[in-house]
Amino acid sequence: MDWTYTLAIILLPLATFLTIGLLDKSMPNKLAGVLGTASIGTAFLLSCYTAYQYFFVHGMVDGAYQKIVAFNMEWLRFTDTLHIDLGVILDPISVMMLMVVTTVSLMVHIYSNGYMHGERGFNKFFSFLSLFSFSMLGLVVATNLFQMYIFWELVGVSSFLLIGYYYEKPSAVAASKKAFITTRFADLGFLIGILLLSWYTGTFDFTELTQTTAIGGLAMAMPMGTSFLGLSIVSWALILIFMGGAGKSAMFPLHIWLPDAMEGPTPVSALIHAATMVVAGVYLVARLFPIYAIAAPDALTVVMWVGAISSLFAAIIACTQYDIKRVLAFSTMSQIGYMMLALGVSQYSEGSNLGFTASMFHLTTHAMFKALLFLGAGSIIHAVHSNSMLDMGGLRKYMPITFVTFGIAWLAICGFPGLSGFFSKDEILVAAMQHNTPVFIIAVIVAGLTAFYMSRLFFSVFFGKNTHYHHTPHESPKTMTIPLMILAFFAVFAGYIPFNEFVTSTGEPFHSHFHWNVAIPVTLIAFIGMGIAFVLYYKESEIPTKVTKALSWVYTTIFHKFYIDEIYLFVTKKILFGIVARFIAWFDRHVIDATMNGFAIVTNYVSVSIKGLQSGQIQKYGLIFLSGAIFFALVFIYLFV
Amino acid sequence: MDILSLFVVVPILTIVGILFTKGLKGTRVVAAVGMGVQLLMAFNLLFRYFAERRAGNTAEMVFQKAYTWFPSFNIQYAIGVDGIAVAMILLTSIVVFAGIFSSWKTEDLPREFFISLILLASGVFGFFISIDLFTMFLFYELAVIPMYLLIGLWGSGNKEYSAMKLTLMLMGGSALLILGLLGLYFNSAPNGGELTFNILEIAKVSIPHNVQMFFFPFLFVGFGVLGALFPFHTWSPDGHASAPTAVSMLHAGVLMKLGGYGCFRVAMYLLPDAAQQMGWIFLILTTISIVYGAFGAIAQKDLKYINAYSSVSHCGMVIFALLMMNKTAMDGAILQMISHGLMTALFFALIGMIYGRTHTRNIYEMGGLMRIMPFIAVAYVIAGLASLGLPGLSGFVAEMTIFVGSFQHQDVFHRVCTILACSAIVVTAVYILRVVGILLFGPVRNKEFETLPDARWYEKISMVTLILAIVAIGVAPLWLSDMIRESLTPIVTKLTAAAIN
Amino acid sequence: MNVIMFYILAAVILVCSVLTVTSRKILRAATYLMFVLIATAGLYFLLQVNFLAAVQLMVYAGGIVVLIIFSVLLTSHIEHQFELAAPSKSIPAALAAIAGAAICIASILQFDFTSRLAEQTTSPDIRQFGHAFLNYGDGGYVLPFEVISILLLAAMVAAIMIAKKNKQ
Amino acid sequence: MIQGIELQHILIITTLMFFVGVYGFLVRRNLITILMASELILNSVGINFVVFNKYLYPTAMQGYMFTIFIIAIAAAEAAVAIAIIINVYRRYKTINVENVSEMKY
Repeated sequence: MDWTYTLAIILLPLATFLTIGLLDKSMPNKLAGVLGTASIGTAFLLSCYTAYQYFFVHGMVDGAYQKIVAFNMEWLRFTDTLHIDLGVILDPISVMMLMVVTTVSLMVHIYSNGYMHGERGFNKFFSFLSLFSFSMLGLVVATNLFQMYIFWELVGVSSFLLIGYYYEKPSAVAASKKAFITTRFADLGFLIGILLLSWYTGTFDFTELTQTTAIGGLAMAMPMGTSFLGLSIVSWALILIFMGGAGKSAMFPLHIWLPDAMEGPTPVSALIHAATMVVAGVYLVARLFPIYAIAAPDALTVVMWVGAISSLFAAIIACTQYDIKRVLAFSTMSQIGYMMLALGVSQYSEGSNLGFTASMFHLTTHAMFKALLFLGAGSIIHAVHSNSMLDMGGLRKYMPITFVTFGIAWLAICGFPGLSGFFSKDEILVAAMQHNTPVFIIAVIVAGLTAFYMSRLFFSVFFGKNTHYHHTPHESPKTMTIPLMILAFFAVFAGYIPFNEFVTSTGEPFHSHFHWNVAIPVTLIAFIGMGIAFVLYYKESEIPTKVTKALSWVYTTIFHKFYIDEIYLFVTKKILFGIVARFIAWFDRHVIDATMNGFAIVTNYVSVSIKGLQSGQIQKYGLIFLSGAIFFALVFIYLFV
Repeated sequence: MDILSLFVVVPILTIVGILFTKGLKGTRVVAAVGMGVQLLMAFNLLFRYFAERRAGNTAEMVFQKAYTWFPSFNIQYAIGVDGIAVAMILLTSIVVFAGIFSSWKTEDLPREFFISLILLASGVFGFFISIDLFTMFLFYELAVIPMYLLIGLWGSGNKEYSAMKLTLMLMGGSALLILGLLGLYFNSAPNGGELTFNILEIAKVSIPHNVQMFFFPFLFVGFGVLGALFPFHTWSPDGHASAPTAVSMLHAGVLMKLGGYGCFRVAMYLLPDAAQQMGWIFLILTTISIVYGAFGAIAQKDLKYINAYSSVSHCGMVIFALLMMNKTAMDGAILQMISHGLMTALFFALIGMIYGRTHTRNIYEMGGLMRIMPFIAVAYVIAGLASLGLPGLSGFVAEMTIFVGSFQHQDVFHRVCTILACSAIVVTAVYILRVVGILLFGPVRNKEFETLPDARWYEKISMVTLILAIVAIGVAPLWLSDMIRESLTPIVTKLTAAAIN
Repeated sequence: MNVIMFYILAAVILVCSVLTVTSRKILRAATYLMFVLIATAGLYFLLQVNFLAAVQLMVYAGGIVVLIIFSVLLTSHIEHQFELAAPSKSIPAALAAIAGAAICIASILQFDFTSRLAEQTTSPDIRQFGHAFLNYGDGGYVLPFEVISILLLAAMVAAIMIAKKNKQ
Repeated sequence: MIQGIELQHILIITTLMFFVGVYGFLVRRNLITILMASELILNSVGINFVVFNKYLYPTAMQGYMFTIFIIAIAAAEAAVAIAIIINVYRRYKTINVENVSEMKY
């Protein structure tokens, strides 16, 4: 079977990027929008076709979905064994990601036609969106670690460009810078991890790296020897690689860029900072999952705890924020923490790999409902011209479609029975319960908190006080509401996709059944959270203010995101860039350069001081000559004769 | 006339042509035509080289020619190129071509300016084609000396001081160099026979160990000064800051590469034992260079200073990778030379254009240039992204090759150095984004700048040439990388043999 | 007689030399110089080298001194008195000169000349000089003679060239 | 040979004359007087040549010839020197060596 056509999925957005980017102003806005949408639409259709072909036509070989290398090309050779290839790999998770990315991207493209209408940089926006789609798709289909790193950087830079889209706004510039530098720092870990892993295994190739033997070990010899702090080399390598993933996925403590990244246009937040790029970290761990699970359980434990802490941490902060997009951003972080946690509690062996599937499942459903939430939020912001929840209230009357679709997404993320979030969250909780009790408890708490803060958001925006608006808000145009409706459809029904049939760590499907013993109590907890929020925010009331007053310092700490940003700022701005960089700049000018100048000065000084001898006065020369002659005469006559 | 000598002859013919022109208009056209021909010749050389290799010519250097011009010391005009030299010639001709277009509006003494510029270029070309150490040195000096005039006469700011400092420091390097070269010459025939300056001949003999240990520092530091090796880099910020645009481009883009090229072609290739034994000292210095240059760039306000420190960091990377002494790392080093040459030339061209419009180089006095001059701003962003190693642009290819190559060194010391060097990519991102954020983005800080024009056609030629080259290497690096890799074989073989001893 | 004559001449030479370099009036210095040169010619007569003595009188005492006096008249005021040399200059110079003289004289006195003295003496007459000047064989000086001639010619031309007023 | 006068005596006289000349050369500030001092030096050397020739190698001619050449060269030198001095005087209106220092450094 020839799979080379999959290349078109990736190259179409690239071609669009180049076309729109190079023509830029000479292209009418409308054409750019249509071109961008059409190309990603084609990519979407091709992805559907690929998924159909992969899962249903090609099907399983030896009882498992195999990895198919659809295309591979040597791009750069390092040594005889190490070379960067560019290619397309097809396996359950990459096909799944292709679907997720193209779906959300298509929706965002359609939506942006309406949302960005009349912006000066409309064409630029679409070219960047295409660039992002290209990079993300390239990342998803990477056949090797280095290709992933390449596209990893490219998504980073497209994210940078899109966050900084309103480049005349200083806060947007600062946010884009912060996002790029933070993820860049994380990528340093990724890079070193790749270097370590590739040095010991001699390959970057995923297929070779994750090849397993019949008895459940890895085909490749991994450096299991203890190296540093009691962990094996491979554990360190994978922890470092995970650092890259944690940076992109905004895991604690590298999460600081995500809330600020909301400075970008809302469709961007939906596409990049909710549905696709931020889950790249999860995808990365999933990609290397066999190595994590078999060779480096320590690293997997790190993944689990980082995921658990991040999800709790973000959920707590989300309860206090007022910026609608920031609440969603923290919610994203919390949900990605969930996915990481799910990966962390999974294992490679049969029967205990529910977490992996759950994670991928949640990734998909989350992409749908979170993109929907963001696009809905965009619709609201478009109508209200403000990000702050304090400026909103009672919007249900003005924007019915947004209200309904947003409501569906809200219920989905809260885990309302029957909607997509309910199923995927349930699987994660089951996996956690089977594996690790403390993590399970955290997950349950997070589920409750999620229900609370999402309900808080929902109620205070659509119900609550009747705010007086300058311009009466009105429903958004069709280009914006249609994607909302499509995504709402997915948010409802994505949960019914039988993931355990398709996406598993080994590629072999397994049976799973619904765990009512987990689902019922957790749903109840979620309802409690929603109930509290209902009481507090459905009608305008004094209780929230009283609560915040009662918990004043705790509240302030949480509101300031536990002061993590301030600590980072202190370390980087004050110490590294302020003191260290300045010191080096000073040192260079005043010590090293001064030394070099010092040579010149000493030379000059010596020459000035002996210049007097060369006075140009013949008599002085004569005297010196005579003295010299007498001196030598004395020496020769009386010392040597 | 053989294909290589043309690279020296054409610039000289161009100079002669310029002598017959009058005024800026004629001069720049002649210069552009001459350097355009040079660029075409460089491509021709590239294809001829590939054809030669494909035809099965496995000689270390191809297109060799030798004419003795000073028989009593056996000094020859010996020329020949391998893949590395071809790549460097290509780089040089691209940068010179772009440089001519960025100095399209040199109003005062245009004839003298272009003559000096092309003289400098011919020195560089001559350096890359020579395989006779003395001739090489001659061309090297030919490249260094016009620099003094160019900075001293057409520079800006504290130009006399900078020109003097730059020339004196480089001359200091040359002094060490000539000592080292003579040391090589007088030991080029330890078993009797005729002494020679020919690199290929010297490479065949094994120079006594103590001699190697004695002369290696001279040669390495001598070339290292030009390659901005810490702590001999301080000429670079001042020199670049005062130099006119095209000179900064050529200097950072090409001339600094002479240092790195000499380091491995002469110092390490001919004195491999010493390179293996003393490499660690310089490795420490270059690691410092990399991190130090990057941090130094963060605290600067002047665009040219930022770029000069960034050059220190990037050129440090070149020598760093050379000292890893394996094929991959050295391959990366040469890729880095080319990549840095292109992007730093682009940077300096852009800085020149911005300065020509705003008359300031202080980033805090500008802002929001993206809206005023989008073409220049976009080019600046591209240059910045290339500098911080974005995939798809040349910087990534070079840096990754260096890191992977350096990591092949099993030794813990080398690994730690590699990881430290890797960390520079973060700091690089910081200073690049800082400049981009302050300079290009944000609101327009100075209202007078609102009406400034965007790039003119000649500036666009200059930018587009460089950007195309950067993207070409970034997207399709394999041909270049393989060409270099194959040419590195004799050098790496010698170094490896020395390591075993 | 010779002895008395010699000591008179020696006294004139020494005294006049010292006066030449210390006199504060330039014309007097020139005059003292002339006396020294004439006394030197006398010394040559005593040594019975008559030709040389004649040359000394004609060229030195007659030519050079006149030249010097001319230039003095052209460039200086005759009545002008030099100020005394600064001690910072004269004392080191005097010390150096005295030291040099002391070393030389000490060496001269130490050296044993007596064993090397020639037994008989002859005095060259003008014929011998003539032969020597124009002889190109062994012991002939025709080449130096010509060289000196050219030198003199060149010096004359140079002197004229240098002293000529620039056309302005 | 002068009867009754030893070689050394004459040499001492000329040595003294020589160093008196040197002293003058070092101390005098007027260019012409410096020239005179150098004439003294030349003269003393000339005497030495004659005396050595006469006392030690009476049959030879070298010493005499040398003296003649010295006299000739002294004449040439004086001519050129005075030409220079006159020129210097024209230009600077002085012939004091310490004031004529344009060629310094």
